Amino acid sequence: MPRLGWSARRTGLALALVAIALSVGAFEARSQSAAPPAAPPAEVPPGQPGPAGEVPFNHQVHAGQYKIPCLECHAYADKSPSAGLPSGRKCMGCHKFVGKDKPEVQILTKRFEDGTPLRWERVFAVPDFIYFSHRMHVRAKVECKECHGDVAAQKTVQQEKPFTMGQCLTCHEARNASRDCLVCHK
Amino acid sequence: MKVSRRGFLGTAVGALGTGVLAGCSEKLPRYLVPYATPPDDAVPGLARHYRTVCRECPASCGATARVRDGRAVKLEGNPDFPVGRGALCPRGQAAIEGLYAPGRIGTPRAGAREIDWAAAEKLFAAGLQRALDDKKLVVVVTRPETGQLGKLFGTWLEALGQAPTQVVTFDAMDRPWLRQGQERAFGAALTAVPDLASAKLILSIGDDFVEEGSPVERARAFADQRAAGGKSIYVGPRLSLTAAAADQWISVEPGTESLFVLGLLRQVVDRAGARAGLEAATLENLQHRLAPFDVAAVAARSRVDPKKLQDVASALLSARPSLCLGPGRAVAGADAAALAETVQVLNAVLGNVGQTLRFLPAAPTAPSMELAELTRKAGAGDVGAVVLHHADPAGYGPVYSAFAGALARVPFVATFVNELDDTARKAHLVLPDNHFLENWSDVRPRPGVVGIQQPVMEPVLGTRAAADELLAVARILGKTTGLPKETFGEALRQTFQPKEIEQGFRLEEVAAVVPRLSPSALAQLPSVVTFQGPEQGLPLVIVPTFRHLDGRQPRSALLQEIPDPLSGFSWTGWVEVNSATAAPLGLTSGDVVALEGPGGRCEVPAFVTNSVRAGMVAVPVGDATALLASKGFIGAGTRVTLRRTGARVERSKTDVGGAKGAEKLVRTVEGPAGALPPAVPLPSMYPPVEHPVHRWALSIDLDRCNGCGACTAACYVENNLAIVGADQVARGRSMSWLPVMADVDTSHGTPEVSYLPLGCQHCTAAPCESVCPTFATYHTPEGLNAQVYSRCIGTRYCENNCPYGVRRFNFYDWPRAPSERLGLNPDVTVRERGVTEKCTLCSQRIRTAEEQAKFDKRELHDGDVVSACAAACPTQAIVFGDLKDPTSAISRRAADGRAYKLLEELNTQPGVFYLARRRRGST
Amino acid sequence: MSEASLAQIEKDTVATMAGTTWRYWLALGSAVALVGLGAWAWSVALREGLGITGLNEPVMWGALITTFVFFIGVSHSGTLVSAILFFTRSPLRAAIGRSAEAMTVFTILTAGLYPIVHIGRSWLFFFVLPYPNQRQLWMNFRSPLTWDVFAITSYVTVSMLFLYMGMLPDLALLARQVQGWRRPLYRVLSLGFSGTDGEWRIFEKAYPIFAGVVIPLAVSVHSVVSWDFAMTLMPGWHSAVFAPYFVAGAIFSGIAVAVLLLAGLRRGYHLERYITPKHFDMLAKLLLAMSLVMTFVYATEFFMAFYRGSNAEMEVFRWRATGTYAPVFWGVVLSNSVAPIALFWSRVRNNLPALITISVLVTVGMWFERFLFIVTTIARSFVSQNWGNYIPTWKESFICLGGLGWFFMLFLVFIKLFPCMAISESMQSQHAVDAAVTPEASHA
Amino acid sequence: MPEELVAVYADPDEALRAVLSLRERGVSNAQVSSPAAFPVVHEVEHTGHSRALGWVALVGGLTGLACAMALQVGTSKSMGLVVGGKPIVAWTAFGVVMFELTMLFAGASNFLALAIFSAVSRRKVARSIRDLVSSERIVVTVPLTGMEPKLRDAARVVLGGALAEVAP
Repeated sequence: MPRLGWSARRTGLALALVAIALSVGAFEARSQSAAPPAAPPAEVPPGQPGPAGEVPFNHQVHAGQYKIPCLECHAYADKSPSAGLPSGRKCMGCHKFVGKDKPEVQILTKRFEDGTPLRWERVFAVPDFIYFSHRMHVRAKVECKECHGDVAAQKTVQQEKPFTMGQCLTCHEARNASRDCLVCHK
Repeated sequence: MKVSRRGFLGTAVGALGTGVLAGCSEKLPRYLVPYATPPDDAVPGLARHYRTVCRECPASCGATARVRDGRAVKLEGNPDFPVGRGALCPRGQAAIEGLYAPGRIGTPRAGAREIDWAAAEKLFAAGLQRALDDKKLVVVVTRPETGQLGKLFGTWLEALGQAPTQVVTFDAMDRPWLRQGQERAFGAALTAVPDLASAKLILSIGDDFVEEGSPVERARAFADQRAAGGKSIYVGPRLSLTAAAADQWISVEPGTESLFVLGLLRQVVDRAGARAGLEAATLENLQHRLAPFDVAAVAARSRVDPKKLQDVASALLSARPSLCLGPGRAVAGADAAALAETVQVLNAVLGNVGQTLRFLPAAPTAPSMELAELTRKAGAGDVGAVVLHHADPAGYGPVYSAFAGALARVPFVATFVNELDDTARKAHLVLPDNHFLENWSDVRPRPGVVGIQQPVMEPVLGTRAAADELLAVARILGKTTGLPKETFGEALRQTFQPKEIEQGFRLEEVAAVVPRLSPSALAQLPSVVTFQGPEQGLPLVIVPTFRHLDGRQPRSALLQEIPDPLSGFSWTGWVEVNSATAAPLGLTSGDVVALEGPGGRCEVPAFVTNSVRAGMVAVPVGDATALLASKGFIGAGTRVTLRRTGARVERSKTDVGGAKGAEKLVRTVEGPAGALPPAVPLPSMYPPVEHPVHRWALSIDLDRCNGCGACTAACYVENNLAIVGADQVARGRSMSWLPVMADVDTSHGTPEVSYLPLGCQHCTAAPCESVCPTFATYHTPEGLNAQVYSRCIGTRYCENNCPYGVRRFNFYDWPRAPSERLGLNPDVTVRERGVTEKCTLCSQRIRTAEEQAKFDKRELHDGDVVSACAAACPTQAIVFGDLKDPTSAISRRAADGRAYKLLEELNTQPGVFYLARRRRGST
Repeated sequence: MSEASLAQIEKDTVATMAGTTWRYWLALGSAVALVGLGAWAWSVALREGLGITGLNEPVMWGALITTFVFFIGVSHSGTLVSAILFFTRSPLRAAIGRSAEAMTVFTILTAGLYPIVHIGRSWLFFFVLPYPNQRQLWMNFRSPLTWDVFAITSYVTVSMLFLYMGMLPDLALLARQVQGWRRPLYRVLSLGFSGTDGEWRIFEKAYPIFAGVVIPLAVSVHSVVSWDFAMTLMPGWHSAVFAPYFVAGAIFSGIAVAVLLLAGLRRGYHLERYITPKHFDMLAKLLLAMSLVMTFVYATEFFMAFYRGSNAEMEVFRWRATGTYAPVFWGVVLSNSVAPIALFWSRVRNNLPALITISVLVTVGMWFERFLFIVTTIARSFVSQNWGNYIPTWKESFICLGGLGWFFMLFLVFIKLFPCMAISESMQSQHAVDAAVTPEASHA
Repeated sequence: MPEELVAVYADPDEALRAVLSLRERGVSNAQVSSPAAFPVVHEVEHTGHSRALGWVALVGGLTGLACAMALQVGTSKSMGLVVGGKPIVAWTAFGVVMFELTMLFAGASNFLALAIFSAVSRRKVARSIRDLVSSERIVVTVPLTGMEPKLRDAARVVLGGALAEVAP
């Protein structure tokens, strides 16, 4: 028999079944966390300000103050399903000249010279069983902020809208995009 | 192109990063890791394809690797490459699994101790130095390396001051007798290139060309030959895949095949020798040699029905050009070469030479050493160091025990491997080589064809290329004359045009030769009794299998998991015993028997069947317990005794369609032009379902399917199917989405075996859909029967209501090693426990193709989407496409007179349809 | 029974609720123990997965679903019998109606657990309930399982109300008789019912209406459960006879269990005076009748298979009678069709031990009968290459036993809290009997 | 506190006789509280909503039917998935749930009606008197307020020995 992991959450839920039956509505919310793939990383509950990773990157400055377009750094958003994060080289493109005195930038520079990539905290996540293609949404003229919120106004990015099926559906309906399950469910 | 561009991250953060980019594990990782310096043309989230060569067996089919975010996730054929022509056999499909196998080693080992590469190189150098100081020989033992690596071994030895001839090529599956036979018949070293497709009649003397040799290529050609109306006869003791695909199976007594062939030749010479255009001397010589083999004599000695012999002869004479192949392993006796010669003479007399049997001058092979010689020298203590390269003689049991013994007397043995094998366990130094998907090399499957094997990704583990290690150690020893300065890969790359690397091969012009039959042919006739050994006991025949080849290590867990369609066994080998032979022993299928013979002893479950001739037993080479015996006996006929041990091995599925009261899934038509009665549309209460744009569908030609299981393996890899292990498979919990079912029809005397891949039928009126309470399964506008895993609560109602029984349930969270996770296909999620799953017609491929087409603002063309099974199928039995597109290949098939749907009377209106198998009856 | 004064009736009934013997605690204890065993087994299933069961491809439904169908079946006779007796104005109803209804309620409450236990992701069972959600996705009303959800919830609600309604007068009565914590409980539960003539008029009008609702509902529920199978196209399931066949089977098993419960109560609480041989005789006759119906159904099934001439279906039935499960099949025939024939003789009917033996046989027999038709069909459906086999594992059977414990636990608690006989109804019928023997009492 | 006569009988038949003779003497407004539905309860003249019960159940049932139809059609259309090649709105399949909910609502409404109507009807009798009722105490009450003296006396005579004093 295969090795099997104990999942406290599930067992808890199971034992609570009777109680659950009484308050289905309340339980419905839990369903998100009941299916493991759906769970966003425990460290970053949606709505909480995302921690800043290794370098406290400030979107307010970059996207807000300097008006750098999203696609400048998230360069693949219009040509690939995944938007991508800026490579060390991309950052250095500017920071070779800009803000060399700042400690964060010095960390960045150091890491780039070592050739070891930076680590970024995940803020936005769709479950593993969901297929989301950035390029098709960019192509359909969906503004980044429609899902990611007004990042330019946030010092550290945080998830404003929950990434729930409801969110996707309402938008798909409004734009009269396909609501066939297999469009998103893989 | 630089290798590094395929690198995606330093291996340090590799594991972490890949987890992220793939997002394929159930838990989403906390951190995102971008490139430090991005490769110039890699776009995360989009697949790239690299042409290379499959090295799972010496056939060396062309391959295309799909790479997602720096990791190879799927291996498919290279349609432009002459060998394989776009398809891959199960072994090729499973290569990816080998790449990420938990059994792979990443660090060098001295004995049992793990050491780093620097230490390993020092040790290697020291070992060689000692050999050189002692004036002892240094010998390289390698698997067949037909390319520049093979040459490098020679140059390397030369640089060390050794003779370049000290290279032993070790290939347990080699069939030297075929070459020798040709040489005897035509008096010249030649490479035969049989053209099965254009032969009107193929006579195989126990040659399982569908399983062995160049399986994909031959299987495809054979299927085309059948489709063109060609006939085929198989002479051999066992109903192999090849025999099953043939029109007629003639089973003669083991050891008397040679008689049969000689008798046949005599017939042919008598009736058409004069018109064969042979020199008088040659013809006379033949007549003289064949004098004793008139029908009566042969019939008397081999107990073959003389009528049958004459029929085959007439068939050969009437159907020109024909093609005679063999002898195969199953009938290769002590002097197989003589038999091979006879077969070639038969070809010559029939005028097949130059027609269906083209010859090329044999590939110029560097002079090398025979294993026997090495054994002798090593035994004598003349050998100071042996370097093995993916060669595992010790793993091949008794036949090579002498060599294993001699090897023990060699002071220094180093070996390059991917996973530990029996020889490596005894070696002083084990050096983990890159997987072939991480390595540069080139192969020459046959003269004029050069396959370029390029790395498609950075090594998963800390392995290094064997060639580069040889160079490195040569540098340490300061003996680099004639060796490339840069890495072997660099040197190799420079010898090819970028375009050639892009397409994955280079073709060279080689003039074919039309040899004349040598006047002294048949100087030595094949002896008749081929089975030596004690008289008591049953003749044992060792047959190769498509899955495990010669059972070489490492054996793929995936291929062991997939049950054999006919016997139903998985995760174990078995011995095939005819029911007549089994009855007195009281054997039933599943009883474990002990096989004892001069070659050794092993315990395997019995498979009681009439697909093997009475009075003998057959062991398909391959897996686990059967291995010891089978490998030991390879090529050498012998006798064994059977004894019941009392133990049993259970099989989950046992019926092969013969059962009374079972619905017949496989339908047949008579003759090449036969057609089925047209199906009458059944009435329905409901209006027909509309498919506005596409109606994706699958068609499977049962006349082409030979049951190899490539589709099953491809499905496992493409769709992240779980490998559940022997115990769970026996409980009937295999997760295969596309198992291949066997169907044995005994109503015409000799058993006629058909194979039927049975996956989800994607019904328009699917019984499974309407019973699901949560809409977890439904019918998409494009005709798929979709399964939405996140909505499934696991009532399993759908599985109960599926008349085809194709839905699978996740009884557990099936365990996966971390390295295996890296190999998961990121486009397909991993199903959690308690969820039902089944064939999706590769909806992820459809989605990707549709998105790309939309992105490129163009229509979707036929062929833009190909399901994994269709892409894999060596015989092109499976075709995927859109029924709404009248020009598509599948629409053409739908119009075929042989098209039918399973259990049509239930009116489920499947989207998958089959083409009936053609019966040609006996010749 | 005629010697019981009205006061006597009341006293005896209250006695069943008052004194708690060690026997009671023993029974309750063992019931709870069984529940514990089941709960443990289920927790393992939840942690590891349904791999701990014997289920496999092709047999995806097994002991758990069998138990579900079985308990649903048992539930039926309770309310049904009680309602029917009510309309036939049978004097027998007063004594056995209450416990029969209670049996119904608790067996459904037990049965209802099994689908949840059985599904692969129990923690998501609420996907089959109709509740507004952001997914815009509800449940599939074409699925018999969805019908089940509605049928069973309706049935359990209505049965509970039926039980409660019949109990109102008693609760009112008790609220005035007992002391301590029970008094406020009964007072609240009695909804202020106090037996004024006006209330009686309304009560006697409402009760028949309710009974009229219960009967078709009861019949429908088991029909729906049968459609879980009949609505598929599996050989041996896809058959029009299933609905009546299930209803008959349900009543059959229900009566058997009722006999056992009543015998238990009678023994445990010395209710010999109220639960009389006449009751058992009546139930025995019913049991016999149902047994004959079942026998006929079995025969019909085989005949239809043969008559329809479908390969697959004939194979299923051939295999059911001769294959792996042949012993089970013939055992079932013995217990469900042969054994009850003995009830043709009144001596057997009036011999309680004999009747109990037969009832036990029938109860067990009916479980295995469900098991048979579920497993043999899916193990032997169209594609012979998929034919398989199924044997429940220990853990699996523990979960089934857990259900039994769960039922008895609820029932035992019930008879401790509420009268297991209809007091006021008994008084009424008692009085009617007295009136009959002394005609001058009630003059024109 | 209206003046009234309260008589308590141990035996339903005595109560019955009393009520009957009261009626003979023209006293028609007697009320009975009894632990069980003995014949006596049917002998006192009665005004109540009992007739409405049937209608309530019917209306309840129809409501259930309507809800079922609305629920099924509405939800099935919300996503509109094709399953088993059947139409999105499949009445044949919806029939079952329609039936179940009809029955459920009919039963439930019937029960509610029972509770409410009885509550209304029992107001006429004082709780203190209702509390007397038990298996051996069947209470017959005759409200005297606004009753002409002749009948009062008659009532007193009939209830005679059974009269009980009830503390106001």
